[in-house]
Amino acid sequence: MNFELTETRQMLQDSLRRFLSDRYTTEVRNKIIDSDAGLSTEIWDQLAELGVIGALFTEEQGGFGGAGFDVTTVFEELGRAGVVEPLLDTAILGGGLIAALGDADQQSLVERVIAGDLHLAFAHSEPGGRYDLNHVATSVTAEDGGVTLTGRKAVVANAEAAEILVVSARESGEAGDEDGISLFLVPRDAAGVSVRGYPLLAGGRAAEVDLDQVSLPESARLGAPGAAYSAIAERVSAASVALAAEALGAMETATELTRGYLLTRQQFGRPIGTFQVLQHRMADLWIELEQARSAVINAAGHLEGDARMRDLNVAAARNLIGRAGRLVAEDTIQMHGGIAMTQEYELAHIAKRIVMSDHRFGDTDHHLEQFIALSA
Amino acid sequence: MNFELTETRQMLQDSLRRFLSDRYTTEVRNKIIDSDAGLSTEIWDQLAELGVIGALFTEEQGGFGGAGFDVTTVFEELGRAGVVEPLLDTAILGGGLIAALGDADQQSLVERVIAGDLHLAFAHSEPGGRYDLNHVATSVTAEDGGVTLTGRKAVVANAEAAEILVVSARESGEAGDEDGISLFLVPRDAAGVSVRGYPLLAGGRAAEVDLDQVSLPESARLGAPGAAYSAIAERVSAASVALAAEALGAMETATELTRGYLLTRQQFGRPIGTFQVLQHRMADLWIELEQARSAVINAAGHLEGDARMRDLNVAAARNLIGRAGRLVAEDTIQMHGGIAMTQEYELAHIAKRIVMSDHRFGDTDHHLEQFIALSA
Amino acid sequence: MDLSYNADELAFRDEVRAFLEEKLPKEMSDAVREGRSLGKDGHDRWHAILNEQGWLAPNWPREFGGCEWNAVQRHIFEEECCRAHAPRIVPFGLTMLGPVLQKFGSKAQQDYYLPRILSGEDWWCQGYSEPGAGSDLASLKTKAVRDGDHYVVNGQKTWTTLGQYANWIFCLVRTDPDAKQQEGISFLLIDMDTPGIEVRPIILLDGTHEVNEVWFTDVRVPVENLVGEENKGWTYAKYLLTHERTNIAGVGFSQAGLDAVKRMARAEMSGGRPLIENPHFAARLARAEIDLMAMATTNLRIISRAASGQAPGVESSMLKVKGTIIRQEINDLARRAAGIYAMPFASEAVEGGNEPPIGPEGADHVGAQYFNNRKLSIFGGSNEIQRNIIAKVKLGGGA
Amino acid sequence: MDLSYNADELAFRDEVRAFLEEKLPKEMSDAVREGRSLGKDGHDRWHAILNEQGWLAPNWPREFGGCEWNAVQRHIFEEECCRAHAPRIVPFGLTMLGPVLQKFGSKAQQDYYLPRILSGEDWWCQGYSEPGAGSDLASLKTKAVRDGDHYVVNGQKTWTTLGQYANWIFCLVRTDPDAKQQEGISFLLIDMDTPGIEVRPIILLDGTHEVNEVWFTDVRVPVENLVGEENKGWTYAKYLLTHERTNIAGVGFSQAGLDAVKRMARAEMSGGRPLIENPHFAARLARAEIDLMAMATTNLRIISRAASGQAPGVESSMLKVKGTIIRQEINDLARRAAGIYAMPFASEAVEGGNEPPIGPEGADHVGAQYFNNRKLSIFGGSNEIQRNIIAKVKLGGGA
Repeated sequence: MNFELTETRQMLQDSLRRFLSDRYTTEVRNKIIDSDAGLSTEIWDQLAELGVIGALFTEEQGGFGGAGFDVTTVFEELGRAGVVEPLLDTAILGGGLIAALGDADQQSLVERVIAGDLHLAFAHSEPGGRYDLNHVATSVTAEDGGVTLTGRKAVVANAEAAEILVVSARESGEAGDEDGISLFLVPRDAAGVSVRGYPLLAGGRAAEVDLDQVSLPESARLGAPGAAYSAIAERVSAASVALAAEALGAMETATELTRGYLLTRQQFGRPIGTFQVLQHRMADLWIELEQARSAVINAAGHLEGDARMRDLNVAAARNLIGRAGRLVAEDTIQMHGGIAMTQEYELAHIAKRIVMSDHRFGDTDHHLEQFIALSA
Repeated sequence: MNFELTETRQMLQDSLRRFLSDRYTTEVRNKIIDSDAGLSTEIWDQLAELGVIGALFTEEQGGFGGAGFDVTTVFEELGRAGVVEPLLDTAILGGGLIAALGDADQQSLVERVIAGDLHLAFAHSEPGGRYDLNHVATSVTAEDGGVTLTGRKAVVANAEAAEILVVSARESGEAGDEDGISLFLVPRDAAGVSVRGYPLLAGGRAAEVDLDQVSLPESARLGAPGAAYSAIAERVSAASVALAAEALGAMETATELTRGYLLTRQQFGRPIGTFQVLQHRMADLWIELEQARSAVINAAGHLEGDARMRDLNVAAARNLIGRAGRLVAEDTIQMHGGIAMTQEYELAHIAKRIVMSDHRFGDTDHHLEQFIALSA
Repeated sequence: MDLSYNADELAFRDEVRAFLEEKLPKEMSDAVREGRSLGKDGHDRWHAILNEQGWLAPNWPREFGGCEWNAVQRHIFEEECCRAHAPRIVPFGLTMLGPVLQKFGSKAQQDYYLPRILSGEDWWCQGYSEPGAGSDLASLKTKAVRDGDHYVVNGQKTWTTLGQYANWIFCLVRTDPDAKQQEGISFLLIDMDTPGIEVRPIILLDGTHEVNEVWFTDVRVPVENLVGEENKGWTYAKYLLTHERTNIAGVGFSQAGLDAVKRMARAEMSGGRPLIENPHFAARLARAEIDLMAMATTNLRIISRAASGQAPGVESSMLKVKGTIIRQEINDLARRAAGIYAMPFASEAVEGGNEPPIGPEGADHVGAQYFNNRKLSIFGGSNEIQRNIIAKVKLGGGA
Repeated sequence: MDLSYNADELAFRDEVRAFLEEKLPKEMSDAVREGRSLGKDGHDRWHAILNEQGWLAPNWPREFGGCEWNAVQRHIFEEECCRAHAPRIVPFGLTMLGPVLQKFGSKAQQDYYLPRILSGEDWWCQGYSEPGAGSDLASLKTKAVRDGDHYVVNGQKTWTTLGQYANWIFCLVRTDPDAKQQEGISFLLIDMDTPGIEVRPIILLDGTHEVNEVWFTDVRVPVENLVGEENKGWTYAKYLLTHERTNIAGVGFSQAGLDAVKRMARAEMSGGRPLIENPHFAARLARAEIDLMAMATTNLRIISRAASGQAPGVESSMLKVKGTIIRQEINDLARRAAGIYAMPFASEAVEGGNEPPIGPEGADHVGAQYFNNRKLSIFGGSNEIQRNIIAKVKLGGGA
């Protein structure tokens, strides 16, 4: 039993934390959010240079990490600083899926991802599909030496910045079947692809993506036809671990900001941190923070293991963090009062990151259901 | 719109409150609980004399009340004083069912109930039936000019004191059907009836009742064969209104006791009521108490109306009071500390009344399910 | 006990319903239902419609052009307005300043300002809060120094709601710097066009501009703009804060919000079935609805007591706390119901643009609204302050 | 990071398991699982079995006959004992007094008392709490006045757990009435057979007799029964309270409790299906299990830090608060699962009589246990006191 970070991960954590605290200030970040692109290529390049993207891939994949605890080390720091750059979409999901299923040619894209030269997006969810991972209605039809995709993908994060979309589509069966789902590499500027972009409430951008008879060569398919579901499930679990760790980091920042505020803010002639009601509320938040940290550790530690145990621990972590995160976001805003309601204050963004992470790949209730099904 | 009690009900409330506060002290009540009978016939006679039992029946039934607000007026007071005498079982359920379904001969029993001369019990729940009102497996077989009952009834409150048990049994169909259920008047000392009595955690007594080939004349049946369900449902709704009002009264006492304790109990050199954490917790309890009062009013006001609206409001009240009651019981114990853990302290009994009422005719979750089904 | 409205009350309700059906423009109710901002023009238009009907000032005495409705009538009116998705009436002139002038203002002030509030000529905003004061209102620092026939005002107000539309502001200012905190405060009426006033927007966390900072630099205010006596402003301020706070429970808003959640949850699919049939979602929804049903009755009980002349005491604080908890819970349900479509920041939709919605009907604004309505438990006396009040009153002198 | 036990730890676990399988009497584990009281004889018997194995004092140094296990080993031992439904070891002599005597006691005291604790010859109880003191322990009033070679003790202790079985009591007494609260307190060892001591039962709200009042009237205690120095008792008391509070999170108890709830919920039917498939019950159960899984890891993280020599600080308070919340939630689930059969007061079953159970397996004691375990968040430093400590430490001097 050992709960210490390895030396490599400790170094990664230190350097990433130092970089973000120096360079990714509230002001810089808020400007990025307001920009048309919704991300900073400069920051992205520097993250790649620091090895942050490489840490999310295994050595065989060309990285130097890739395990659950690498993911949590990186994303906890991203969460602490409220980073909006799409590491989840380009690296964990897009890059991770290519690394898992791609042939030798396709794998070369992973190198570009690690180098910071390529953006990807995972175009999977569909309107009306909510959080059901097997809900894929986008159709694949065979044509001369290739395929045609038609369908609509919903809230595709990072779609506009992505050179290539990793698109799920159905070769056989019906929406709701796990079998029959394939993944395709679709250039964002391919004929028939239209992208309606918009900003996200918690920063970054996403898009509705329409696929209207998009013709692709056979070589665009990742892996064997119709057999992509288990790789998708594995990567979405990794994404859930990343989201949980990111929320944990954001919760740390939210409680630290609040601690500082309680010690300095004066009301009725004394620091508001002297009010017992706020003291006890903080005590409860700190307790929940430790619980959240444990839940993230449990999920990360099971990411590489047996799929049922992985899914059970991931569902547990996301349910716990869904509950604890809401509590932390709402209570830290409440303890601040008006100032936390203003867009320019750090906590406003951090709280949005926490709560909005509950809307990616399943919310609190979705993960509770998963947990119940898996523990039956 | 009018939320005032009528003059009659106000008088009933005043006299009942005065009687209980004079005569039904903690000491008296704790002795009753410890007694073999688990109830006081003296108190029972006096309640009858005060008209408390008559207030639970309509004028046609020989009483002078019987509406939802009569039930809540009486039971709120019983709840405030933590009364363990079985008005629910003898009057609302046993007497109410006879009044609803009985023929002229049978109705004469209601007079005896109102006079305080007859105890009844409603033997309906069965082992394994939980809170499902239609779960009746006890069988009825026809025999020469009469019927035979066989089955087992679970946690029959007041069974030992009752002269007559009002027993539900199935004439046709299967456990789970609403049709086919009849009610029978079964003398507790009839051949084949065996009663295993025990005390209840919150005072009073109940029993497991075995019915082994109990022979009864046809005249023992209440109403038409197999058609008792809707009367049962109506009386159980009335019982739920009574239980909700009783819990409300108990919640009032719990918060009043705690208010008094917070003002007198010194710790760290000052009254503990000066600690902000306890002040805010009390504020939340008072708010929930008002919510509980409103829920009881809503349920009582719909008791005589359309069955769906009745059931919807009853389910809402019992769910809300299940939640608020648990909060009040647990928090008032916590705010008292050790003293509330001792059997002789008033709050210990009151808290038990509140929490244990969640186990009669459906708990918090059961009523939530009913509400969801009815509001769909 | 009688939970239903009596015949008079029902007749009044029907009258209100008929009016709303006839006079409330559909594009306006659509915008309210979809959570879009109305802009100044929209508010002005609805204000004028109500004024024409004579229903703009439910709580004003008839002598000043009000309806003089009792508490139950006012409740019915508010309930029906929420039900019909009518815009909220901007309260600063009508329900805040109006009663203060009626009770403490001079005849000249009443004659001049009250008709202009009704006509819509003046849009008032409120200059109470200051930076760093928060719930400790009396610690305000904005100074007014007498200089001949004028006060010279210097300082800063904040959280000034819709100040960007206002041409007048009523302000609490410190006129005696040596007096104890709550003494030495005066109540001034200030024309926003006076030189030295600057309004700076505060953008809230959901991107909306609904509050402002107002800066005063050597702003000269004629002495006749003082309400009542100098240094007695705290009395008027408290009167404003405690008097006539109707609809504090927000039952109508909650009911409309809950209806919207249900609509969305019926349309949204989860695991092949409507979300509203998902037991976990249904449980959240049912608990909120059960709490709201009780709150509606709690509200009516208090209103009915107020209508019979009993002044509401600690009950306002209870309604505020529980009312905001329920409203915020409904906002939370709405974002859950919207699923992945709670994530987009649909600023165009919020601002009333012409873009088609991104997600399913009603989903576009729920994420932003969830965050925006965190304010409900903060502004207007935070829920912590309300709990202090409840405890103080109900525990009595001993604690 | 490695969430699994290493080879040594696994080997130790297997050794513990084998011991429990062989030596724990089945009637004893049945009684524990069903929540029945063991009585003094049962406790004495289990104490003797552990003593024979040499595993009675996990935290004592070897020189005094202890195991000197590290924090992880102790955790494994406790976890396995809970899993096997072994009786709880009565802590007063072994984990409370023992370490105090080892650190502050005289050689003579160590030589006399420690072996008698291990042999079971002495049953100790704790004389800390007093009526009216509650969480404000230092306000104690029991006096000890020096009279020649004796202290004369007068006063009253309360909440004395299992005092009815004890032949010795360790007490905090006030020896200097003029000193400030926490000074002037001494730590005395008192033979319960001394004249002037009276033990009066306190019956708890679930009908059980587990705590007592202990009254002292002119009780003469030899001065050699003073531990350490006169008036320094508060130091020893704090050492006792903060030192060696293992298993504060109660993870093992919660796990056993959760297993019992699941067994019941699989057998109990609701609407024609097992209760465990009811989505509302399943949701409560799942949330408790998710919280417990995280708590188990939080506990291990803290233990693992303690094993590497870092002293647990504010973490104990966190484990106490969350641990009791989870245990109480599981008690609540158990009463819900039992349905109507949570109502009977099965005093015979609680007291270990021979009556058959009233309700389904495991249901008889859940109502009483729900109420009994309200004590978890009250005794041993209430959860409010724990939150005060957490806030004080983490907010630092500023608040």
